[in-house]
Amino acid sequence: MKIQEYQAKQIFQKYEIPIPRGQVALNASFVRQIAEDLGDKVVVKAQVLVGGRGKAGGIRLADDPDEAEDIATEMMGMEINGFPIHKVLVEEAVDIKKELYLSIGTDRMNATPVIIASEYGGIDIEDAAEEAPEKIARIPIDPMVGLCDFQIRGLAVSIDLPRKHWKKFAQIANALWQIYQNDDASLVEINPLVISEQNGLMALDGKMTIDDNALFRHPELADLRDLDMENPSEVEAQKYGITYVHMTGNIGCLVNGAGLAMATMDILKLKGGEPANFLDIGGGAGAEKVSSALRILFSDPQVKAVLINIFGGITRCDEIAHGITAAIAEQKKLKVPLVIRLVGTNAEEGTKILEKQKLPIAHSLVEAAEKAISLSGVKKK
Amino acid sequence: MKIQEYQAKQIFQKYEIPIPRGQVALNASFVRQIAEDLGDKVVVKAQVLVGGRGKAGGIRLADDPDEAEDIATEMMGMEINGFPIHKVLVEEAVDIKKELYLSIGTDRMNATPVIIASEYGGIDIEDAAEEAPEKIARIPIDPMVGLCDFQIRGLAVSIDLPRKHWKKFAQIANALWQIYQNDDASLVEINPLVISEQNGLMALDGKMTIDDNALFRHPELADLRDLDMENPSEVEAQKYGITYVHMTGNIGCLVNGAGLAMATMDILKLKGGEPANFLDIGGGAGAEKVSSALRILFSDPQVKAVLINIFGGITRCDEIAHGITAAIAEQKKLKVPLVIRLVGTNAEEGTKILEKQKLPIAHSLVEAAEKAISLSGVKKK
Amino acid sequence: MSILVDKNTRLLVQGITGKEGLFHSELMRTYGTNIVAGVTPGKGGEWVLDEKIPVFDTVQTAVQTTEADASVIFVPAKFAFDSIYEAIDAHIPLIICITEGIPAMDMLKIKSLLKTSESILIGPNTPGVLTPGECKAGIIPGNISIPGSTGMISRSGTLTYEVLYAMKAKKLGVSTCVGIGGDAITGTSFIEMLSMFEQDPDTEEIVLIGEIGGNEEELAADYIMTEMTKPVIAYIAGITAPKGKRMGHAGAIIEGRAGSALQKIELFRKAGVKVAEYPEDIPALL
Amino acid sequence: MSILVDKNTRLLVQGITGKEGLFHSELMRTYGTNIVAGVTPGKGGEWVLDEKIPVFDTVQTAVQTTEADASVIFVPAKFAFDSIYEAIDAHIPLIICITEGIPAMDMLKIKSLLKTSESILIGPNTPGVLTPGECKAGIIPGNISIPGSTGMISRSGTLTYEVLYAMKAKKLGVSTCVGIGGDAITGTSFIEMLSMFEQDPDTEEIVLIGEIGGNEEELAADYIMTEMTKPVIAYIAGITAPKGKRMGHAGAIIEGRAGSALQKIELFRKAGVKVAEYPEDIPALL
Repeated sequence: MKIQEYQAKQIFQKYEIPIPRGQVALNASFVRQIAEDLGDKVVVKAQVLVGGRGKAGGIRLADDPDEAEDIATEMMGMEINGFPIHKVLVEEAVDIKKELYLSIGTDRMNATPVIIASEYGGIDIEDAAEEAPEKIARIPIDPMVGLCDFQIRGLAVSIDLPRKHWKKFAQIANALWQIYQNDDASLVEINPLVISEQNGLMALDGKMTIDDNALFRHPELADLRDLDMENPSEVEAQKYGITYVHMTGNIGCLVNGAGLAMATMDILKLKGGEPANFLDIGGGAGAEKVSSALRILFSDPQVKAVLINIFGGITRCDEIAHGITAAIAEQKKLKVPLVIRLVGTNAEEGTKILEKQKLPIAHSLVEAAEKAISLSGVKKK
Repeated sequence: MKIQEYQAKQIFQKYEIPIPRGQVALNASFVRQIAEDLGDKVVVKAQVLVGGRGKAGGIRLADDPDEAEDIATEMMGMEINGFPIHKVLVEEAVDIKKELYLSIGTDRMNATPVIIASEYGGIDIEDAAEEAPEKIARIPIDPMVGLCDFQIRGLAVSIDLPRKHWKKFAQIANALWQIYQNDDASLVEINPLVISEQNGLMALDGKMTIDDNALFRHPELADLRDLDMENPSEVEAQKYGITYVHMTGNIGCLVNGAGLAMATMDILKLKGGEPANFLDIGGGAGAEKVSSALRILFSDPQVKAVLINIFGGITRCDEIAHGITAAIAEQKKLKVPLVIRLVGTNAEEGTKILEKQKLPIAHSLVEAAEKAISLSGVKKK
Repeated sequence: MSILVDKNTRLLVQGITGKEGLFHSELMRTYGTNIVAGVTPGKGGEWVLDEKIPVFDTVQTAVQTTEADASVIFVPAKFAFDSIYEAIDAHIPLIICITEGIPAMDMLKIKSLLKTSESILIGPNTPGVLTPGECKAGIIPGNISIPGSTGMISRSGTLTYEVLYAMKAKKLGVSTCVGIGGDAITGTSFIEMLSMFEQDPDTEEIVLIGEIGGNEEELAADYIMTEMTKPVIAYIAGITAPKGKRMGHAGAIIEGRAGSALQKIELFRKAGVKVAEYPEDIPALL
Repeated sequence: MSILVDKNTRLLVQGITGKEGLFHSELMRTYGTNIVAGVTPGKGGEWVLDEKIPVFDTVQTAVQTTEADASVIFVPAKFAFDSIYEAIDAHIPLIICITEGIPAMDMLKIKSLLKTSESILIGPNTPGVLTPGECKAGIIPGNISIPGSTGMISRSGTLTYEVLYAMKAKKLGVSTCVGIGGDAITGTSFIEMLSMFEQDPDTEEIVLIGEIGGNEEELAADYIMTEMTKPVIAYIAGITAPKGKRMGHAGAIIEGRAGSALQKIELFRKAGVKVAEYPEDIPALL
């Protein structure tokens, strides 16, 4: 789960990482007020969870409260990568002497936390990692020991940090480790970490991803989820424990298991179709979950056909059939055609239930994909 | 550093380990008041840092406030193993169904923390370990991982703890681990941990030793040192960074280095003398430290002769000689004879200084010991 | 022959009295798996599965009493760290963790503990291990596969079933099928399984089912090129997956530039691996 | 020959610009020890000891630049954990920690880290290691010992000097003298040193200086009985020490019934070890 910059900065503040003074606003007149309170030049920053915010005009400098209000008015109507801007962060403008990079994340390959620093901050760290890996210092952290002072010193030396900033740098790095550990973050990033004219080191931006699997032990963090920023169907799906990712095609997919769901999308594409979504009902889903999932697909105006692919293991195919029946019963008339494939546990019982409803059954994944594409009526030749 | 039972119990309480209601008192009339407040039968417990308190009459049951006051009056005049009782802990009497043992300590041999439990509590655990080791369950704790739930379950099974107490037992064991770790305890012990009729598990006694080397990070714990309970000369020595342990003989020893100090005592004993103390001035001691150490020896009425044995490494023998000279100058007349042996760094300079003072010099450790014994005038034949 | 489990495996089930644990223990036993014990804290002394299988409070007592040499774990995610560590501490050689949703930090610590241990951890978030006709240790449906000479390794559950099912339809059997798990941090990687199959005399070729995210497949491709003599057939799911979105599996997310399905497929092809276009295509490549 | 250090040792000094570190680095260099670098955080780029020895900010850069293969640590106790771990992390084969007063919990963690490392830690709270005529790595006075064929192992500082001095007076020299440290938790035990001396062709007999507390000597007695072919002479301090009192060294306390000097002496005698009655008695037993 990604959280917004202003939320990350609130956490930074709790751990005494220096951040610019500022406040988040939901409308332009409050932006003016914040700018007046801050006194000097301010920066207005769109709070969206997508990258490329700066280039898209989502970060702008205002010389006075009037300008800040104007910028905010403009921004609040904008979209970045399809996401409307509902909130802006208004902060004092900082005199920047140098921009650095600092983060702690999880290194999947080596299965350790890793602290990463660079003297070239403000840039896309992945670009930098590809183009100039020597500019990036990475130090693995033993999760049993935690981040140690000598490792922080090693980083400071690697990024040529002037000695007078070492103490503050160590404090910030230790704070990041505390956040990473205490909040089960999979990434906590300061980019740029700036050396400012007046105040030394300061986190100018903040990014944080929290391990979804660990949210059960952080109810206070789960509340930070910004439902505004997510696709409403994805939010709806989450309520039912369904994993749903909206896409741009026209064939809705309903599958059990993440790998199989991806494989189902891939085969649609391979056979000339376009999946409208990724949808995994998980293992052992009951009828109700299936109905809810179908309802989400039916409510998507893009969807021209639905492909249901179930391989019963823990999941029972008769339960699936009941769920499909119920969801269809709710509809006066079936607006989009369905193709259903059931294999595995209780597949026979499930098939019988569906045959009564006269719903089309496919016997292989390829057949199912081809039928769905043909029924969607938009097959490319 | 050992702390008193009532201090350990205050820490237990902070970590939510159940303890009997009670309060510490410095005089008998306050004991009566506490007993009145508690209402029912009470236990009056002498607060001393020596073992065998129970057998020596330091733990007694009182049926009513009158009796509690009488017992306290009696106790306050008592000594246990030479230590006068200045404080008593007054606690509600608890109905005991069973006594268990639980502690976390440091296993030197395996270099890990170890949690120890027994279903035979209230006894001397070292006796038990020798006589019936099968009655004692020991589980090493990985200091990097900490105490885990499965280890606590393993202990609960080993000591046949009824299931209804498992949850509380786990909470108490986890609390002990937190104390061990957070407070750098080398031992934290509940003996007995009782199953009470009314309240389930409860820490009836508490013992805690804090790692002296770690006191620098626990100033609040260093304040718990009960100076009352220690030999005043030992307290005085501590102020100067001198390690001093008072003993029963009559030859005072002043040595640099713990091992050499013990060897010096041993050779005195071997040659028929009795050391009055262990005294290590540490490495690199200056003149002032030496003077302070000598002052402590001179103030001990038992001391009939002083043996100074210095092997200069970091320590400079001329500094030592200056210190000796200064301490002697303070005395109008030297009450006890000195024997001095200086070897190593600047030994020649030191010897010259002392020769001016006409102080007796020995050239080997054996010679020094024999001279000191003969000068003390109490040599056994 | 087979890898990891066979008819001699003495299986322990951690969390045996839970809903999932009990349900799948029934299925495993029906399949013929030799379940020797279960563990549920607080239920030691009970008996389950027609009163035939003893339940213990701790893994250590279970192992001491029954000489279990493999464990399948079904406990909820919040207790998984403790259960896996308990199995490691009891020196169980093979630990299979079915549990999904374990926090990554817990797994990082487990990985660190495994370094000084002899135990092998399969999973978490795995359907388990199946040696057809001999031992089912986990939740892979028993009836969708037959004994054979193909080793199978996968990061996915139902997708694996799909392939097993397609193979069985063509009378193609499996030596052992191993799910290494769909999480970002897993106990065992493709490489370790490839190496075991390379050693196994009864495995003649290997099917590897991968997906987007991480670089397990990239490392596997490299390993196949340099170390493997047996043929490998691969399928990679997620060509259509958008970047940066988590696709169900905690491991299935394309981070930065690594981990895309196309990259993985390209590397496999370079390593001489036949790559199937869709799951049902695999039998044709065997 | 010798153990641990010799004329080829390339020594690093951690905490070289501190008062103690600088003082003893002077003495070590005067003795002829090949000090190649120092480390003091925040002082990288400076030069010390007649501007001949470079100072680095981190151990890693020091090792990369100078190929140091041993480190002596002089930092204050509160920084010792970090410094020892830094040396372990930089894969320095031999780490000698002079610092005294390190919290036991820090050492328990270091011991755990050493398990997965190739480094040997001598100390803490040790006078260091001296190979007379070749290398002085620590604070043992250089002028009190001469080269010879006796290996020496000790838990104590000045007591060891006393024995070296008494030996030198009789023209008896030492192959290497090692202080394993006076703390309750040390990096290396008597046994490991006995084993090294047993292997060392230039060591003909070993002097072991122990004291009350712990069971290092008990284990050593057992090891000598079963594994050692070379004669061992021992001295144990603390016959007169009272029970339960800490005698200066954090390790020197008689806990419960183990660790008394008399018990240790008895076990040594049983193991065929000649036990000296007092330090100056040792040369007579060689």
